Amino acid sequence: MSTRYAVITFPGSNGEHDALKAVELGLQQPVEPVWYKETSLDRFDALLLPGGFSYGDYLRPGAIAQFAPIMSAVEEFASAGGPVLGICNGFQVLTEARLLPGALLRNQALEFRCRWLHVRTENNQTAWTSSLDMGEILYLPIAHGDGRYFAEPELVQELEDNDQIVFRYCSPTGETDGSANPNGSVNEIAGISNRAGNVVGLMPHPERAYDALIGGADGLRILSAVLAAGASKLGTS
Amino acid sequence: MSATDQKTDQIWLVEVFVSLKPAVNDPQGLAIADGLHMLGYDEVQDVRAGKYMQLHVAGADKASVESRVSEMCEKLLANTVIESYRFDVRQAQSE
Amino acid sequence: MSATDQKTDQIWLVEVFVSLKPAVNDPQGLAIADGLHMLGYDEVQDVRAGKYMQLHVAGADKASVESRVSEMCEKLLANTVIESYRFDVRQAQSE
Amino acid sequence: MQVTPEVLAEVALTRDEYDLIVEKLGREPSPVELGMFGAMWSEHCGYKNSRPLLKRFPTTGEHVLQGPGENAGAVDIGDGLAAVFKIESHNHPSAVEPYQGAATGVGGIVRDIFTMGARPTALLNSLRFGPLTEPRTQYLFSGVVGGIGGYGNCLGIPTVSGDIFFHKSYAGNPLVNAMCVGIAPQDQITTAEASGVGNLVVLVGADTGRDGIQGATFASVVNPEESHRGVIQVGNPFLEKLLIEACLELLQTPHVVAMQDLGAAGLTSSAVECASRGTVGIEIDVDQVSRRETGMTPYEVMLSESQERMLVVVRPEGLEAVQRIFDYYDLHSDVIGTVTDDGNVRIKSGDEVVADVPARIYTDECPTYTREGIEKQAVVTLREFDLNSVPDLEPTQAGDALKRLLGAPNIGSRKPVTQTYDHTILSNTVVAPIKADAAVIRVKGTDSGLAVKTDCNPRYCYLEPFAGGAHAVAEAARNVSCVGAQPLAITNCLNFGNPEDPGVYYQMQQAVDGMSAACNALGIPVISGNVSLYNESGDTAIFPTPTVGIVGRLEDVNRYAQMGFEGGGAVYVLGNAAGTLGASEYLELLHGRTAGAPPAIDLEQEVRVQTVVRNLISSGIINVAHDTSEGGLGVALAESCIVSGVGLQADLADVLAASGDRLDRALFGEAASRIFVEVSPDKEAELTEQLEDAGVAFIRVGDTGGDRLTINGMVDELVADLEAAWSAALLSHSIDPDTSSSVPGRSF
Ligand SMILES: Nc1ncnc2c1ncn2[C@@H]1O[C@H](COP(=O)(O)OP(=O)(O)O)[C@@H](O)[C@H]1O
Ligand SMILES: [Mg+2]
Repeated sequence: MSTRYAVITFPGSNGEHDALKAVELGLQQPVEPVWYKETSLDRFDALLLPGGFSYGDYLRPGAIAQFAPIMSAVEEFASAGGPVLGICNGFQVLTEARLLPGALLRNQALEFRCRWLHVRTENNQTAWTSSLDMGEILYLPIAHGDGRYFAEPELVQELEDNDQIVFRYCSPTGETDGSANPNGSVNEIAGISNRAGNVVGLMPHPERAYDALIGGADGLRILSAVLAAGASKLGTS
Repeated sequence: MSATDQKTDQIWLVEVFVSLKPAVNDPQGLAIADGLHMLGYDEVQDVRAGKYMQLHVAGADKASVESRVSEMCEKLLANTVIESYRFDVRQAQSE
Repeated sequence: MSATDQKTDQIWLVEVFVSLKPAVNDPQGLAIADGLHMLGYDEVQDVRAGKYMQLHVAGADKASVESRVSEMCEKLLANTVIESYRFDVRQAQSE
Repeated sequence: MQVTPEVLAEVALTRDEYDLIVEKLGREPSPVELGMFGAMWSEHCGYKNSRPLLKRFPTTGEHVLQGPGENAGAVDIGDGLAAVFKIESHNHPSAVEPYQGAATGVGGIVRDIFTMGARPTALLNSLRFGPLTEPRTQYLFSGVVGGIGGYGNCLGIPTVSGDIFFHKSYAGNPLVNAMCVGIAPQDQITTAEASGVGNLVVLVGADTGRDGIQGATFASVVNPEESHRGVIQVGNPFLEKLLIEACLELLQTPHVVAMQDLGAAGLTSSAVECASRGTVGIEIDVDQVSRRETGMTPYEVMLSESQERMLVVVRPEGLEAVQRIFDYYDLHSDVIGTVTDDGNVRIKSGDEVVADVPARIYTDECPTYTREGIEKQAVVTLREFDLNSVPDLEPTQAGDALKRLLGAPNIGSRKPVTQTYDHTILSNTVVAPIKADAAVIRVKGTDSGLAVKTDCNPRYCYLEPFAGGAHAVAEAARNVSCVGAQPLAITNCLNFGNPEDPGVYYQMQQAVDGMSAACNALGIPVISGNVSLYNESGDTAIFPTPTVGIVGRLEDVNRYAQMGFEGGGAVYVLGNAAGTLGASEYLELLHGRTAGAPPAIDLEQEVRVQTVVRNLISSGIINVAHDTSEGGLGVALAESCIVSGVGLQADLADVLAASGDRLDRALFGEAASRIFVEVSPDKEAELTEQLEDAGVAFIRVGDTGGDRLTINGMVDELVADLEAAWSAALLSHSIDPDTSSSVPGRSF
């Protein structure tokens, strides 16, 4: 049984190419781009919202994309328990759409940052982390200007209490003392999930880490989780 | 039905001001303050950076425009998780 | 000598509004207008996007603050090659 | 009618040129025609002063699929694919508004690539600024770097390589040269030759505004800041991303005859060039052009340089299908004209004809000027400077001198810049910025890879332009050879001052000849390029800067080399052991002198050294290679320690002997044809055998490992301390934080 992935593409998305290739070449699974004007996602088992600059990131990253026609179907898919992964701009779209809590702000250094770094797995019970070990360290690239995760202190506490923090930036050996934080995110947060664990957003790019030749293949550990779970929409179909 | 369909519509100039909520750290405001201090403007105590938008909007009267604009702000122009907004509506000058 | 050294200084709230000059292309404004149209706000005719800054500035009187702020705008706060600015100065509320 | 000097100044044409127009037309030109002539006969579009020189470049070779003359050149990279590339300047706009100037420079070069039917795959940039200690330079530098990243990151094209150089000659006139490399199936390469009478001319993308009017004209006169009257162009990378996708999809259909981007001189040059290349006519109705502003005249519409626009020539029966594709991407398209059979570019506003001139008069009949170049005596004097009059370095000063050089803006780490560029997107980047002399990207779906780099040492070009031109080509090639790639072809951007100055014209002639000599010797043709003249401010011209952009090919992308030492190996210096202090960074930085002759370059030796290094890499004997450029051997060895955090115990006694026992020369003298490699002990014998067979001289200079760099007991430094100096080079001068967030494209 194969898992059918959709790559939701907005005007200005630019990570769709990598997401498609990572699934096709890295996972050998069927995958299709879905243009923002479409309205149905019935034929898919898992959704990827790729990185990029939807609508130019004008106003706020993800702000305009949250109202694209396809987003009603994304919301439906998510509320039915289907696995949804928002990467970078996709993460920003999910927070703007309130499918994930909090917001992503301008990097503390006010500059774009592109580099490879390490993140530590904080919750391996979500749809996208179920094949990881707790505490497992992944090596992934980041490339963003607005990746500073922010939430009010009470909300951060709630996320901590509910195990909704999925990844934290860490040193190569797993320390989260702040020195590895590339953007000023609160509590070193690199990725979070919703309460149910089927919607995950993260700033690093697993879809650009699917081959040792280009720096590493750890991204496949995330993208493939829905396969290992025997995935199809958890709870539906 | 959108307001533009109405015969009696006038054009309004709407100015929207969006700023980060006080609890949100504003590195950009800090950088601007630093820049001003570097230029010798030591009297600047703090700076907060925000957004300013000018919209031309058709509408029958000020009250109805205000209510539409406030929706626009809630839905799109500001992210109320991190930002607050206010706006002014006045008749646009005919050119 | 900067204005802060003076005993009689008061604190002023300065609001600076920076917008792109009229003929300058404003992709951000175009995208916001498209977003509003996508949400059904067809009455929006156009949007121009700019910057909004709030400064707290110490100064003896309004006129001197105004003249300093206008320098700050020319030097740093606005890029006068493509942007124009205006500002308001008023006494800050004591908190 | 007697045309006034003011009117001529407005279009930057001379009285003689005006008279020539009248003679060719047999009448006075209309105002719109005159504006179009001003643009087309500008240096920027017409290459008045450079065309005769460009003919000297070798432009053919076994890999060349498309040489100069189209929007970009193309070379065969195997597997039925082509690499399509070009470099272009955006110097003058960047001097006026650095962020937008650089951003729109990237936008323009990317359009040149996808216009050819290639998917843009990598970006490079070559930048020149004044001293970083000046606030104006800091502003320009941070703006330009911000604009390049802002635009390229948004497009989703990785920026993987480039070069940066600071010198006071650029203080008033920075250089911003952007290069794009695309990949296309060879059978999909499209040209910009209009054909087929009755075919439709479609304008797509952004609405036309009053921005950048006469930009091409004013890029071709001195003092851009004063003469730049048009509204500054603000780029919209978001729109360009949609254009890329739509245009590449369009080329999968049979409906497109030609495609041409709108760059300098906007609609004027794109229509004229399309018609002229296809020897057909084009008729355009400016009233059909969607505008951003009201009240625009036909003149303004024809000369606007609004960004993110494309001209597509479409068969009428395909129009609907074509417009469906544009609609899908939310792109606006207007049918603005047709292809005609009379060879004229006819511009109408409704029924009124406002311009009607044979296309070839704008293009082929643009006058060219061959001037006399005379070298300035002052430069001769500087070149003949007696290097022995400089006191040698004391051994105790060697470590400090090394750290000063490592911390110099021309040498230190580029990471503060490259980390703001997305270099991982598209998942092709095998060797990232800073890791090696050139970047390596894989070609998906094949085993091969491409290596890319830009280069030019302006100090060499200033002191001896022929040698400088040759060095620019040789060094670019050396850089791609150091990662193991075979150089295929170059593109170039000739940045010079005012060609009417005999000293400047001399530089142009000599640089082009030097480049050509190196191209011929190394077997690397020129397939595209761009010329930017009048780069002056006040009375001073920039240092001559013939920037070279190169593309090389790795047959097996898994076999590449980087520059960081791996440890546990031996280091060999190949080629020239000794360098010269002439024209060196050391002489300028530590002695304040731009003087002496640049290193001699023996092109045959250059070929041997590069060839053997490539062979050593492809045969798996070495994984580490690095050439020695600014700062000489001392700096280059330190760099190889720094990038991987591995030490080296070096013995440079032989190098010192070859350097006339001058320590400064041995450590920091610069040389061509010099590459060092690291080899594991079990492969040393193979290495030396191959080097002997190839007739390449070599010296074993040390062993890698530990955490210190030591050189004959004179230098003894922790690699971490060297790294600290190197990393601070661009930072200590504080890159201005981005304070204008809402400038479009600023938020990432
Ligand atoms: N220095 C150069 N070397 C080789 N070819 C050049 C050089 N400068 C310009 N060309 C070629 O001349 C043609 C016209 O260049 P240009 O006007 O810059 O192109 P575009 O109109 O696409 O901007 C191109 O094919 C370009 O490659
Ligand atoms: Mg072109």
